[in-house]
Amino acid sequence: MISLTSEYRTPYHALPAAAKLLALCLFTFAVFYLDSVGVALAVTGAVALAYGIGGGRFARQGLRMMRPVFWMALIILAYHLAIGEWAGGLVIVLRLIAAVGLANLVTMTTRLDDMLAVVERGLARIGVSERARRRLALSVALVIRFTPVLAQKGARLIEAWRARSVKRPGWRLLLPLALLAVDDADRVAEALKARSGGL
Amino acid sequence: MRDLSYARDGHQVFSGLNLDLADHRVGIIGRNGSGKTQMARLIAGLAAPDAGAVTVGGVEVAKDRKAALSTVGILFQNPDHQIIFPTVGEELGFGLTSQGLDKAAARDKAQDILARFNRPGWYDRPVYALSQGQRHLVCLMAVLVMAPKLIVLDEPYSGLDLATTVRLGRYLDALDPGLIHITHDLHSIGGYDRVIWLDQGEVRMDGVPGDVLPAYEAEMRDRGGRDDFADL
Amino acid sequence: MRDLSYARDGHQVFSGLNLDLADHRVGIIGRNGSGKTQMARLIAGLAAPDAGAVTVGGVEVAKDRKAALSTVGILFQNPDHQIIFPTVGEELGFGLTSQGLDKAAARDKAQDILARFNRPGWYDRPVYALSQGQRHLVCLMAVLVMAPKLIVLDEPYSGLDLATTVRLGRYLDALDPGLIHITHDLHSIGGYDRVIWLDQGEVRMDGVPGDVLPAYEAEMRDRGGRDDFADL
Amino acid sequence: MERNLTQIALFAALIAALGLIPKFSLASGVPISAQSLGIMLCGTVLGAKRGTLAVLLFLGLVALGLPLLAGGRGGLGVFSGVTVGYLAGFVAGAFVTGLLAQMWRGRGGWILPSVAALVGGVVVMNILGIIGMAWKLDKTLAEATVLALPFVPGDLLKCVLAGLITQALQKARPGLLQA
Ligand SMILES: Nc1ncnc2c1ncn2[C@@H]1O[C@H](COP(=O)(O)OP(=O)(O)OP(=O)(O)O)[C@@H](O)[C@H]1O
Ligand SMILES: Nc1ncnc2c1ncn2[C@@H]1O[C@H](COP(=O)(O)OP(=O)(O)OP(=O)(O)O)[C@@H](O)[C@H]1O
Ligand SMILES: O=C(O)CCCC[C@@H]1SC[C@@H]2NC(=O)N[C@@H]21
Ligand SMILES: [Mg+2]
Ligand SMILES: [Mg+2]
Repeated sequence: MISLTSEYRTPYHALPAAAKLLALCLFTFAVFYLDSVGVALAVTGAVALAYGIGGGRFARQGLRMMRPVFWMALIILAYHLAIGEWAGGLVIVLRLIAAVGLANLVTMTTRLDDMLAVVERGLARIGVSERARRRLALSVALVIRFTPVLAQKGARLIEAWRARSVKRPGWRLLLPLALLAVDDADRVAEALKARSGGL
Repeated sequence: MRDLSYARDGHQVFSGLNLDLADHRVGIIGRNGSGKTQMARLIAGLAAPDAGAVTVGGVEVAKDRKAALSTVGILFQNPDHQIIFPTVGEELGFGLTSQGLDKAAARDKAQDILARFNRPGWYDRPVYALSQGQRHLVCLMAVLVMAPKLIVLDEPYSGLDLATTVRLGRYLDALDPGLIHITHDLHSIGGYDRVIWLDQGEVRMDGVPGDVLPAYEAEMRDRGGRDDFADL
Repeated sequence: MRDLSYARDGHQVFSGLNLDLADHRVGIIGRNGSGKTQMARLIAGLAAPDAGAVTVGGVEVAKDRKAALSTVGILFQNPDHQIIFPTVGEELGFGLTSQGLDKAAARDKAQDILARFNRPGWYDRPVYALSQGQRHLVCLMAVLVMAPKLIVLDEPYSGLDLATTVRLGRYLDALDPGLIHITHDLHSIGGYDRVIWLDQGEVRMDGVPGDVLPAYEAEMRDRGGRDDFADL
Repeated sequence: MERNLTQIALFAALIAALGLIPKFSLASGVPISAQSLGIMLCGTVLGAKRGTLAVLLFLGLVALGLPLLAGGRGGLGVFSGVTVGYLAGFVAGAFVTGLLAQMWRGRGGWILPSVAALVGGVVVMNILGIIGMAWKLDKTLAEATVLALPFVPGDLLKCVLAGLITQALQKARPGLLQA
């Protein structure tokens, strides 16, 4: 599931979204220029600490969201160990964990509409029409909702496959998944129409 | 509904249907594919008829979408097809801002309805963390908060447990707006003012539940008793 | 089922459940979220328990997947989540080839079952052109053709009309394999050998339908009568 | 209108979901990623305009800090990484694929959509990707081209898949693909 606003309240929820986004931008940018193990460790530690401040359950939720990144990190580390550049590998991995970690933290503590309000204000300033901005806001919300739903449907199809075969499901599940997805798009379009009075 | 004709993707669903649904609570029954969902879409103004017109409370719902919003609300079978936003508050606020309210007013009204349903803490709750029954309730609140004069329900109970069904039923019964309730669960519309049995896009029977439901059930059990699946 | 514990995504669904489902036709009821679907997944071997074991006809279904294929089949609630292939023939043949049959033999068996259900012309039919009820039937045939000893049904009737429900019910009742039938429709399991009422991952009641169903219904109506939606 | 909107959003989500398929990073730091299949499908199914909008929407969310790129990456940092050329290629690739697919709509079975995906989703995308790698890794264009070679077999397979899926979708939902 993509990171969504966490149900556990933290001090970060109250910070203004614009400030959080700006900080995240600067941080993500800066992180790419880290190149010593010591500094990278310190920065990653700081991100971990930031989760800790949010409380135990919040931190656990954050950890769960990071699981795929940890896997990736292991692979990269193994590769760099194999070619004998463990320090370089460690920096890359820590950079990754710190950057994704903070991105998740911002997402988990920022309501989507607050996040979008920032973007909307920016767009308004450069003269984008209100109608176009409303559509944009809606599409963003929809992507965030559709992604976990698609992932769930994919998981269901994998079960249907495993119920009748011992082989691994492969690309053949892509078409039924695409169909389920396209049909959902139609149904959600109706739901949207039912409550929007024209976009 | 006057002289209604409607085809979907080349499939003629209704031709020349006339129906006046003035009663407070109307049930609609019929076999799979008889046209119930397409009728719900027409009544809610989600599709425009090819010929004829659908008017609800004087509003031609397919044309005047803005007015239709305060006239008719629709509740789909599956909450996952209805819920658009990641949090409950956003979901409830969406219809209200479409009706022209500003953000603050929409927020207040959304909080109001949450309070009325004893769910004051739900405003910031992410939808994915709610159970199936809870999500049904969110959909219902999202429709009610827009205060429509008529609510169309397309199989709202399918997949819900008995206790939840009974409770939502009581809530719906106590509501002010008129109800049009599509269902395969005959018990749930036993106390309604009127029941319509649709068959292949036409009204097969139309009357009080006491007449229509037993006739429908008898025919279904008879068809169900045959061996051949021929009409599936 | 011995000493079953199972957690999904951090949510403890069962802990230390023991159940021996030797009867021919068993119904499973319970509220939304009580663990019925997770139990179905365990019985079909689609998930491995964290502790304990699930054995069906001597086969440990989560471990020995190859043997499990001929032992237990599962029918999901929504045919769209079950049907993988674009034509009926491919859908029916899929399970057979994974049981080790070659293509020609799989084709023959698929044609056989279509004939048994009076649907000889369906082999090359695209699935998308079938109605909801027809797709349910395809799912059922796809499970039956693999000749499992036990079939698990997870709310197979939801959204189907009464005639189709009655007819599928009669087919299922006449089948050889054992049935485990999860449902919210209490009527459909009234004639079963045994009914189990699950509540929050535990067996709340276990016995003949005549005892369990009325007790369940009474409690549900009682809960449904309360005002607060507190347990939703 | 609502349908355009939900389909654009849906395909953006599809690209994101394809990012869940485990990726494999090469030494250059550019992953072999299933997400480019999503880019191709945006073009072949949605066409140039809506397809490009879907990709822009996806990248916009990545920029907002959602970890939607393969391997759970995201944030503004990725736009200064080695793959920035490919990210630009996502947009251009979907656009070119969409133009061709619309031009050839309804003809040629799965072959023509595959060719559209080949031109947009492989040729255009890799040209931009190579330029990006040359820039970020401080290599010559020729050296960067060598780094992109390992992608070719996988990319060809994705073209074929994109064509087949497009054809099957067209058959199953005739109203879906507009000219
Ligand atoms: N998108 C579509 N394209 C073509 N035909 C359609 C479409 N949707 C529905 N139909 C057809 O329209 C007819 C009426 O369908 P409808 O969905 O209204 O049935 P229903 O009464 O709601 O059935 P159910 O009880 O299964 O929900 C059916 O014959 C169906 O095949
Ligand atoms: N993917 C999941 N991740 C975490 N928890 C889950 C997941 N799926 C189910 N659960 C939880 O497991 C419990 C049992 O769910 P299950 O789906 O078995 O209920 P059910 O009895 O089938 O309900 P229903 O009648 O609504 O189908 C619920 O509390 C549910 O919230
Ligand atoms: O994830 C990113 O940052 C962008 C990855 C781009 C990978 C490109 S897409 C075309 C080519 N084919 C692959 O399999 N990988 C590269
Ligand atoms: Mg319907
Ligand atoms: Mg279930």
